[in-house]
Formats: sequence, C-alpha cells, structure tokens
Amino acid sequence: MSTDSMPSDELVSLYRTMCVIRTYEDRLAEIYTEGKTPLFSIAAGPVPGEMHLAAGQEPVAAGVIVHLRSDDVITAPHRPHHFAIAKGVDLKRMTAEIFGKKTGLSQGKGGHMHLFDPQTHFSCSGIVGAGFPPAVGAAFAFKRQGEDRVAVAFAGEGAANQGTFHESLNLAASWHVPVVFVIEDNHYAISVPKERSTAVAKNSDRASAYGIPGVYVSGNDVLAIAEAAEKAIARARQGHGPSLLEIETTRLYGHFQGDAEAYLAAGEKDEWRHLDPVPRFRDYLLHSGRMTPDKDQMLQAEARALVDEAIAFARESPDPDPADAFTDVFANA
Amino acid sequence: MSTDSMPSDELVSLYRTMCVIRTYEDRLAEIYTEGKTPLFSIAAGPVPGEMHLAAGQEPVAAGVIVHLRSDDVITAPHRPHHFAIAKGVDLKRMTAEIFGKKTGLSQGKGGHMHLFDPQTHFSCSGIVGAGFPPAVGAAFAFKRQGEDRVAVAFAGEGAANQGTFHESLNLAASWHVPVVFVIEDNHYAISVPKERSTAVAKNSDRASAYGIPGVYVSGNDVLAIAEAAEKAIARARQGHGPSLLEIETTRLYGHFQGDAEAYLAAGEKDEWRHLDPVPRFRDYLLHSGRMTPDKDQMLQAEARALVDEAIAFARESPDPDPADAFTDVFANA
Amino acid sequence: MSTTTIRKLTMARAISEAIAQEMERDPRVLVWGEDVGAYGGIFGATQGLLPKFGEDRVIDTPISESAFIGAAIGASAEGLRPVVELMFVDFFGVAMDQIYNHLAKNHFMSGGSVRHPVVLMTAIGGGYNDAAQHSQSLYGLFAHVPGLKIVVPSNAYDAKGLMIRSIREDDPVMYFFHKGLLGLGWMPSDDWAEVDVPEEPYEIPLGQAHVAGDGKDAAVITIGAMVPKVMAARDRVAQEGISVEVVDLRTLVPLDRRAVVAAAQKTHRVLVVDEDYRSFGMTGEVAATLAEEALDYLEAPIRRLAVPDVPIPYSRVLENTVIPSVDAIADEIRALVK
Amino acid sequence: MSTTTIRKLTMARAISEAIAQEMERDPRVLVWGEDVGAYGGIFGATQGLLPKFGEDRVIDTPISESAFIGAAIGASAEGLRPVVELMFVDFFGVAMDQIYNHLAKNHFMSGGSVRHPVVLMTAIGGGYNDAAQHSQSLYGLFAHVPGLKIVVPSNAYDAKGLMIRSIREDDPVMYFFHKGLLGLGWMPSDDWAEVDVPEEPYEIPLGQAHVAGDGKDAAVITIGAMVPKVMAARDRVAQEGISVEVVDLRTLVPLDRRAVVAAAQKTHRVLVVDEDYRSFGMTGEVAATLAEEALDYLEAPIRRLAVPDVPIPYSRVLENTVIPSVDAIADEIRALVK
Ligand SMILES: Cc1ncc(C[n+]2csc(CCOP(=O)(O)OP(=O)(O)O)c2C)c(N)n1
Ligand SMILES: Cc1ncc(C[n+]2csc(CCOP(=O)(O)OP(=O)(O)O)c2C)c(N)n1
Ligand SMILES: [Mg+2]
Ligand SMILES: [Mg+2]
Repeated sequence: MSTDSMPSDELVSLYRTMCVIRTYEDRLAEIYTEGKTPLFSIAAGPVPGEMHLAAGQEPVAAGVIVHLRSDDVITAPHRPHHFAIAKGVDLKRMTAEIFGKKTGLSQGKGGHMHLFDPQTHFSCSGIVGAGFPPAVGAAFAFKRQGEDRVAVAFAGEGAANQGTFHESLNLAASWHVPVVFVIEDNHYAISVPKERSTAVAKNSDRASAYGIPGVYVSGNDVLAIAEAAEKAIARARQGHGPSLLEIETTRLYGHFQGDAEAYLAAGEKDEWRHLDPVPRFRDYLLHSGRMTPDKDQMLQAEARALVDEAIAFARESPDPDPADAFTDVFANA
Repeated sequence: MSTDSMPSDELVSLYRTMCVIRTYEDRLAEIYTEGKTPLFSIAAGPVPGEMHLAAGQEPVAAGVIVHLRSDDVITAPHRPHHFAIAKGVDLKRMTAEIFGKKTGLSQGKGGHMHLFDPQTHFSCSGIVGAGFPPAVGAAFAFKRQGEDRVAVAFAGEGAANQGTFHESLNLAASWHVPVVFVIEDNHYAISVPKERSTAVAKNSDRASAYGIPGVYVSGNDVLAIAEAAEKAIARARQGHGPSLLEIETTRLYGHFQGDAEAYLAAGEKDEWRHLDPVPRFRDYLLHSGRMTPDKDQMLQAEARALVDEAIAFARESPDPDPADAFTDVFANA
Repeated sequence: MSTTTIRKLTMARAISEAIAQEMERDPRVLVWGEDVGAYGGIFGATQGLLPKFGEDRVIDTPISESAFIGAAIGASAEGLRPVVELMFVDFFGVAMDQIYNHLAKNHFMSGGSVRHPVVLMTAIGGGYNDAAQHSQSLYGLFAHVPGLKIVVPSNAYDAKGLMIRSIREDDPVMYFFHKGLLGLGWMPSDDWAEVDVPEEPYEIPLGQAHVAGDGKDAAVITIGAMVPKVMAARDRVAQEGISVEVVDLRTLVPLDRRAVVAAAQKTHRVLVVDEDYRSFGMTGEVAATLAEEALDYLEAPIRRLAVPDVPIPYSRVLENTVIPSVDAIADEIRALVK
Repeated sequence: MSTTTIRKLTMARAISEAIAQEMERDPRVLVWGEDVGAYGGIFGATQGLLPKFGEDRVIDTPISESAFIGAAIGASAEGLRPVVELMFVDFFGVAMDQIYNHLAKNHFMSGGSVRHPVVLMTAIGGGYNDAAQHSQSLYGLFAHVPGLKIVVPSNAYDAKGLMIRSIREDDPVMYFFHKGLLGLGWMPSDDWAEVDVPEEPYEIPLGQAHVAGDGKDAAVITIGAMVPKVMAARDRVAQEGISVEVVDLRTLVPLDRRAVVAAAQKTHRVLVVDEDYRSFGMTGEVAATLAEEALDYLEAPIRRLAVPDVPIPYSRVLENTVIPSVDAIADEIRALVK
C-alpha cells in the first residue's frame, strides 16, 4: 500500500465500498448462471444478455469516486456496476433494471449496459469509447452555469484507441472544462492484450498530446488511486481544466460471463491474482490496526444484506407491461 | 533557407514543381471566376462547386513528394492539387476532371475533391481526416506483400483533431507499417485558428502518444521539409515504421474561392506573406548561384505552357454523356 | 390587438432569427459547431449570433464531430439546450454513433428519465456541383432509426416556425436545411422559399404536412427543396389541364400519414418526389403507407422520382441527370395521369 | 463424375469454412477485426482461421473501427482482398464515414478506376436480451446509400455460397449474419438454419431471391432470421388451410424486384416481414415496389410486420413484444387472407 494520509474511517469506508461491489459482482456471477446450466445459454435465466463484471476493479471505482459529490457526473462503459455502486446509485432499482423489471431504473428498457440515474448523475453505454464526449459536454454545462461540479469519464484501456478519446481530450483541453478521464487498464480488451493494440505502454503518456496532466497508477492500489484522483478532481473543480489518469487493475472474471478465456496463456491469470485488491486492502487495514476483525465481519455482513435486499427486491418486482415497449421513444409525443 | 546538401539540379527540380503548382493554382483561381461575376455564384462557369487552392503550400508537396516513387501511395485531403501535381498525376486528365469532362481522371464523376489516379497511386477525399486510415491500409498491403513501397497521408492541421488521426497513428504504430503522416499547418481550418481548436501548439508533439518520431518543420521552407521528409520516408521504406511530420505553411487564398476571410484580423494575412515560398526559393536559388535568371524564365515559361496545355485540353474535351451517371456504382453489375 | 411586423426573409435569415429569438428567451440555448462564430456558419444559419450573444454562447469547435455532437448529450442532460451544427449532413458518418446510439436512444434506454433537448442542424442537397461527399440529403437514413425527429423545411416561414418548435422540443431534433433554399447570394437558390415571415416568434408543430397546392387529378408528395420544383412542375402541367395537389411533408418523423392517405383519397394518383436516394428511403415509406392504407383509392400505380441510387456525380450534366428536375417531375405527372 | 461431401453445418461453420477456402485459394484474402484471432470471432465466424493461416493473415485489431475499416480501403486498392469484421452492426456509427463515403463511393467517384474488393461482415439481430445497442439489424440503412452490396443469409447453405461469392466480388459487400442463426451453443438459435452444406466451394450469385416455400393464398417476403420464423408461421397456418409462399430475398442490394413482383402476381396478397426497424427500411421498399409494379395484382392492402420504430428494449417481455414472433407473423397472415 502506498501513502495513507486518510483518516481510518475514510479508509474503512473505501473498503466498505469495495466489499459491496465485490459481493454484488460475485452474487451476480452466481445468479447469472441460473437457468443457464448445464449448457450455457445467454438468453436464459433471470438475468439474460451480456454480463460484464468488474470484480478486481473495485479500487478504481472506490478510489476515484470517493472524491465526487452526488451532483458530479459520471459516464461509465459497458462494465459499469462498480462505478454505479460507488456513485451511490440505488442498488435496488439498479438490480431490478438488471433483472429487466418494471421497478428498474429504466423500467427494464435499459439493462446492465444502460444504467441511467439522473439523481446521482450516472450513465453508461455499451459502445466502447462513447462516454468521453458526453462527459466533456456535462463539464461544459457546469462551466457555463458557473457550478463547481465535475464530470468523470471512465473507460477501459481498449477504449483509449477509439477516436472519441482523442477528440474528447482535445475538446476538453481547448474548452478548459472540469472533466477527468479515467482509463482502467485491466490489460485486455476482450481477448486482445494491451501491448498488441496500443502503441504506447501507458495511455497516461498520451495526456501530453493535449497539454494536460497524465498520471499512471500501478498496482491496483486503492490508496494510490485515491491520492491521484484527489488531485485531478480538485484541479478540475477549481477550474484548472481536465486531466487523464490511467489505473492498472485486474479483471478477475472473463470479459463477459461465459468467456472461457482460452486466449490467455496457461497460468497468466494466476499472476493477476496478486492484484486482487479486496483481500489485500483488508489485510492492510487489519494489520495496520485501522480496522478490527469484528468491523470487517460486520461490513461484510452489511454488504451481503444490502445485496440480498437488492436482489430480493429485483426478484419480487413485476415485469414491465408489454405495452411499455412503445413508450419513451420521445418525451414530447 | 536551411541546409542544402542537395545537388543544384535537384533543387531546381523542386523549384520547378513549385512553379507548376503556383501557376496552376493561380490560373484556376482566375478560371474559377469565369461565369461567376459580377455576383459570385458557386454553381456557374466552367469550374463549379467548391474550390480549395493550395497556393503558398507548395513546399509541403514538393519537399515531401520528391522522395516518393510513382508506386508509392498518397492520400490527400480536400485541398489536393499541389500533392497531385508533385506526385505526377497527368495534368491534362486532372484538369479535365476539375472541368467535369469525359476525359477527366474520373470522367467527370469525381471533381476537384475526388481525384483518383491508380497509375500514380494518388487519391483524395473531401472528408476531413478521412485519408489517414486508407494510407495505413495501403502501407499494410506493402508490408504484407513484401514491397518496399511507402504510403503518405497528407492532411491539414484541423484534421489532426479528428478521431481518425488518433486511430490511424495508433494502428500504424501497432502494425509497424511504412506510412508517413504529414500535417500541413496553415494555421486555419476555414475560419478557426489552430490555437483555438488544438490543445497543443504542435501536432508533431502528438507523435509521442504513439511511440513514433514527430518533427515540426517551421518556416514553410522547402529544403527543411525535404530534409525532414527524407528521413521519415527512408525510415518507413527501410521497415522502421511510421512517423509524423507537421509542416508550417501558409494559405495564400481563402479557405475556398469566394471566402472573404472576414474572420481574419486586419493585416493578419500580410504577416503570412513572408512565408510565400515561391519568390523566396527563387531568390535563394538565384542569389546562391544555383539557378540562372534564364533558367528561371525558362522554367516559368514551361510551367505556363504545361498549365495552358492542360487547360486547353480540359476546355476542349467533351462533357460526359448523361447516361454515364448510372455506371460505375458497382464493378460487378 | 397586436401588430405583427412581417417581412420577406430568406430561409437562412429565418433560421438565424429563430435561433436568436430562442437564445434571447432562454439562456440555456447555445450554439456550437464548426465556423458558427465569426464566419456565421458556412451557410449563414448562425449569422449575426456571435456579435449578439458572444463567445460564451456561440462557439467554434475543432473538427471533431463525435466530440462536439456527443458533448451536446452531456450538456443537455445537465441543463443546456444546445443547437449544434453539423456543417454538411454528408459528414454524419464520423459522428453517427453519438447521434443514433446515444442522443437518439438515451431517453428510451433510461425509461424516460433522461432528456436531450438538442437541435442538430445540418445542410443538405446538391445542385451546385459539389459532388458525392457534399450534396446528399440522407434524411431517410436518420428517419429509419428511432428516437430522432426529422425536420426538413421548404421555405422561410416554415423554417422559422419549425426551428423555434425544434428548440423547444425536449427531444433530439435533426433539422435539415437545403442549401438551395437558403437565399444565399452565391448559391443557386429558389426564390419560392423566400416568403413573408412574421418578426414575432411562432411555432409550427412537428408532424403536420402542409398542402402547398390544391388539385384533383393527381397528388405529389414531397419535401424540402423538391417542393418548389414540384410547384413549378404543377404550374407547367396546369397549362395542359392537369390539376395537381402538392403535399409538403415538412417532417419525416413524425410522419403525417393521414395527409399522405388523404391526398390519395382525393386524387387517386400519387407521385412521390425526393432528393434523397430512391431506395429504402422516404419515397419507399410513403409509397408503402399508401399500399397499406389507401390501396383501394389508387387508380394508377404509385410513381417515385428520386436520386436513382447513384452517388451524386460532380459534372453538371451528370448531376442534372440524377437530381429530379422540374422537367422530370412534369413528365412523371403526365405519365401518372395518362 | 465428382463426388461431393455434404455435411450438416451450422451457419457459423459455413461462414468460417467459406472464408478458409477462399484464403486457401487466394493469398490476397486476409481477415481482420476485433477478436477474430485467438478468440475466433465473438460469434465464431473466424473460428479456426488463426491456427490455419497465422497471424499475418488473421489479425486482431485495436478498438478503432474507423481505422481498421478504412485500412481495408487502402489495402484493397493496393492488392489485398480483406474480409473485415465489425463485431456488431450496432457499432457502425463510429466508422460510417469510411464505409459509406469512401468504401462505397470510391469506385464511382474514380470513374471506375479504383476497386475495393472488401467484405465487411457483421453480426445483427436480437432475441437474447442484449438491448438497444447490441440487437439491431440496420441493413436497411446501408441499402439506402449507393455503392454497397447487402447480403443477409438465412441458412448455412446460403451463408457459404454467398460468402464465397462476396469475397470474389470486386465491390464492397456488407455481409450480415444474424446471431440467432449461427448455431452457437450459447445463443438461442434456429435449427432451421443448420442444413446440408457441400464441402466444396460454390457461389450463390447476389441478387437472386429464393422461394423458401411454395404457396398460393398469400406471399410473405422476408430475409435473414425472419425466414425460419415465417416458415414456422407458414406451417402453423397451413393447418388452417392457408397456403403461403415464402420469398427469402437473400440480398437487399441488388434487390430481386422480379421475385417480389412474381410473388404478388401469384398470390395477390403480400406480407413483408423484417427484423429491422419498420419505417424507411426494407419493408417500405418492398411494399413500394409492389405499389409501383404490381398494383393491379393486389387483392388486399400490403401488410408489414417489423420492429415498430422503437429501440430494442432489454427486458424479455419487452423485447418479445417488438421483435416479430411466429405468433405475430401467423396473425398477420390470417389478417391478410381474411
Ligand atoms: C465501438 C465498439 N467496438 C467494439 C465493441 C465490442 N466490445 C465491447 S467491450 C470490448 C472491449 C473493451 O475493452 P476495454 O475498453 O479495455 O474495457 P474492458 O472490457 O477491459 O473493461 C469490445 C471490443 C463495442 N461495444 N463498441
Ligand atoms: C468530417 C468533416 N468535417 C468538416 C468538414 C468541412 N471542412 C472542409 S475543409 C475544413 C477545414 C479543414 O482544415 P484543415 O484540416 O486545417 O485543412 P486546410 O483547409 O487548412 O487545408 C472543414 C471544416 C469536412 N469536409 N469533413
Ligand atoms: Mg480492458
Ligand atoms: Mg489548415
């Protein structure tokens, strides 16, 4: 663990967020198989469609979003749950959405890749690289409206090769708007390793192409992430313009559930295990005396209860009405 | 003028190319007004439609393309004539195309922004930034086919803010293919100055985002350009991968003919005049004794004759047949 | 009693006046795009806005259409109402994902909780030899994907009322102005489009076609710059005793199918004219609507006249061949009533 | 006498076999796209190619669709014949300019001197709850713009023959495979599409519809994954004594208008079924063709069934509402013959 100037309760709160995320993702991984075994079938069960889980990537969400307010904006990618949870999206309505239920954030119209929550100013998209421009636009609105709000665009390292990355960083820098671009480097874009798709080792080095700060945070270390993010977000909030963070992290499940990861070298994934941040951060907190084992047990129980409750809510919620398919194409009909 | 290790005849040949381009562009500027006065009308006269002239930008074309062979590929932007001339595109057929004639490169289907010449491997496009990806693809074909050919993508400084710039440089660097990206920095994209649209002063600094060399050549100096281009093209031809050049140049006409340039500050354009490369290079050649005044007169006369001939050919050529509009949508009908 | 000043305006002036009035009324309305500031828009749609509203509200962008159109998504979700210019519709391909997967769908995908009051305005059309990448209409393609309202005015009066309505919509609206209707001195332009326009702001609702000419022998259903051409063809065949009803659709989404059907019920013979590509577009949809809802009224096969599925060629003689002309329209009408 | 080995193949296998055979025959044929190498294509269309042809010919790309689709333009002009995968058609918006302004138009804009023998293959379709950005068909949009051939196979036999023909074309071909026809174990898939496929290479020409079922009371014109659904509906109404002709268009460009008209001449009643959006698309074009060329044969209004101009919703109950089902098709047929 790197520096730890944070008070213990804040550290424990980071841990708590990570626990909720991990509990949630592990539980979804289980539920996702319901109705899909013995032969995996993507369309079957209570949670159909693609499912991109973020277990292993908790520190990015927790460490960055701890510095955000509820009125700050997040645009997230196809792998969105950890960000949504850290941002405080209502877990019940989010889960109901993932279950395709009427009580979901979008009444079942959006699904796991399309979580929208105007209350916490959260949105995501299934199109790689699509979240960069809207984040710039939101930041522009804040500047124009004289607000000290900030927008954060999260995306994977694969997304940094999309044209929108370049256009958005340039536009944000030209407009000098309060946005932070955060790249999650989990080493892979589906089956394609970063070093075979990206011409530089660190996307953060690309910040110089826009005259903005770029920082790489290695080790999937929530404290280092929180530290780097604090600076970038404060900078944006104080009107000093955009910056770029790239954060090393690790994808503990496959790209999506059902991915056999046959493209990985034998044992390759084991190497990533040392980056598994939840036990590492737990050990750190316990060993440094910042958290008692009891507190840990309690937090984990709380996380389970929260997730249980959300899932029960989702399961018990009614399906949408077939006629709902025809509404909400337009606001002014 | 910077270094001049080139033999005199090569220098004079560079000058000759620049003279032909300048003569051509000035003549087109004149012809373009035919039938369009007293009230300018874009659709009237022998040459209708938009017209983007490259007078002032001759050194970029001459200095880079002098290092190319006829089997090397060029993709050019909406302002293409100087590149086409330097590449050796048949001036008669090119001019006939610009006049919309049956004898044109595309039998009148393409026009000034759509000059295609498979013989010299030249093409251009009216879409800003669109030439980057095809150049990477051509370079990939060369590598795959074991050829020592090179592709060069030219574009304006405004085009460097398009997503295709980023994607193509990254792809080229990842694929390690023989392509050179050349940005013409004429300070403006239509009415928008570079410093208001581009977050860094030099696009060449963006090369580091792809781990490739990036060189800025200032002063619109054909010798400095030729020197920088020689390295970049040799590097590509020898299999050492892509590079990026940005070249300062100057747009002596408006963005397109008919542009009143009301967006320029008073006197702003006069400042650019010192960058007018043709008289400067002429003076240099004369004063350094590399070219006699007689030779100069002869070259200018030759340029005029060449241009006259091309324009006469275009004027005298027949229009396409209306039925031609329906052919060439597909090769296999 | 209120007095209204009415002047003849070019369509370009009508558009910029509409935007200016909405900007005055509502500080959330802003304009951005390439060359919309000092230049006033390549086609004059933002003329006069920069001096009036300043650089904070009239903003030149880099040539980064994905970024600046996508920015309208985030900005509109957070309180602004941007009017964004895509210089030529032909350039949509560099930004289509932001347009159709996000701007158009977020309202639906969010179950109605997110709104994007954005006008994306863009220049369309040929007739001045700008060739295959600068002369297209393409609105049929945007009408095909759900979530975008599609506005295509044919004259200055409609242009103003439709623009004001578009800015006030809480939905993304694509507003297509034809270069040959704008009344730009340097562009061949149909005088027909320069009409009386009240100075005061007014709205024209989306989804209401307009009967531009009454007739009984045949109906021509059309839109945009084809409206004046059809009206000219109507005058021509009137001298031959053929009476033609002309329906100006004005918007493709919503599509006024009732007006389409009514025209067939009235005249029993229908020609559909368009400057977009012929197949899989506007003419197909209108003809299909008639085949579904007005079959029994049709006394002759539907006829369609549009760009015949070729890229727009550069050369004058070739371009004139593919873009429907008054002559060609008149011929089609004659064939229809024969 | 030649002997031909015939096996039942899934459509995914048929596609990858077709590509492999063309790669063997012609060293200029290469494959690139996201996850086409070690992964074998997310939908298996490039399965087995990497081990067989190596990394020089089967190439994983960055997530840079404009660059790698645009690269096919330059590569094909300089001697290669790339087969490029766009993982889902829904992503076209990030690369559309390269596709429609360049790949599609360069042949025309060059007066025929430049050729782009490129196959751009892509996955389409819903039915597995992947929501609004991963479930579309959208081929109608590509059919609207000139210069692209549009292929949409409905079964493994056609898939192989059409792919081989597509690779041999000197024109850009967009090849759309429906995820629900591929025979992937993990994706709901129609067994109907898994049919006998000869091992030897063979071509199916573009532009020839196929009568998938003979009938006399009504005709259903359709394409892609709707073909098996229509065939199932046909079986169902057959029990009620309704005899249905089924026309599988197989390609939209070229469109076999003769087959469309013939179906109307034979049965006098036509339903058009599609999984693409309803308006301004395939169903409109087919219906319009009938209104133009077969009006006198029609004894009932044309009917259309397609995705009703809404984004594809996520929830199962909602998605099932908008994607034409066997039930809905059967109901439409019944209404048509009433
Ligand atoms: C424009 C676009 N191209 C391709 C895809 C398919 N796709 C979905 S996720 C993904 C990989 C993304 O990798 P990365 O950005 O590193 O994020 P990660 O999945 O590793 O979190 C791809 C290629 C897409 N959704 N959108
Ligand atoms: C994608 C796209 N956006 C906008 C335009 C309109 N446009 C044509 S040229 C131009 C300016 C280009 O500037 P630059 O790249 O610097 O080239 P220059 O004209 O200065 O040579 C613009 C905005 C276009 N053709 N394509
Ligand atoms: Mg990744
Ligand atoms: Mg420039």
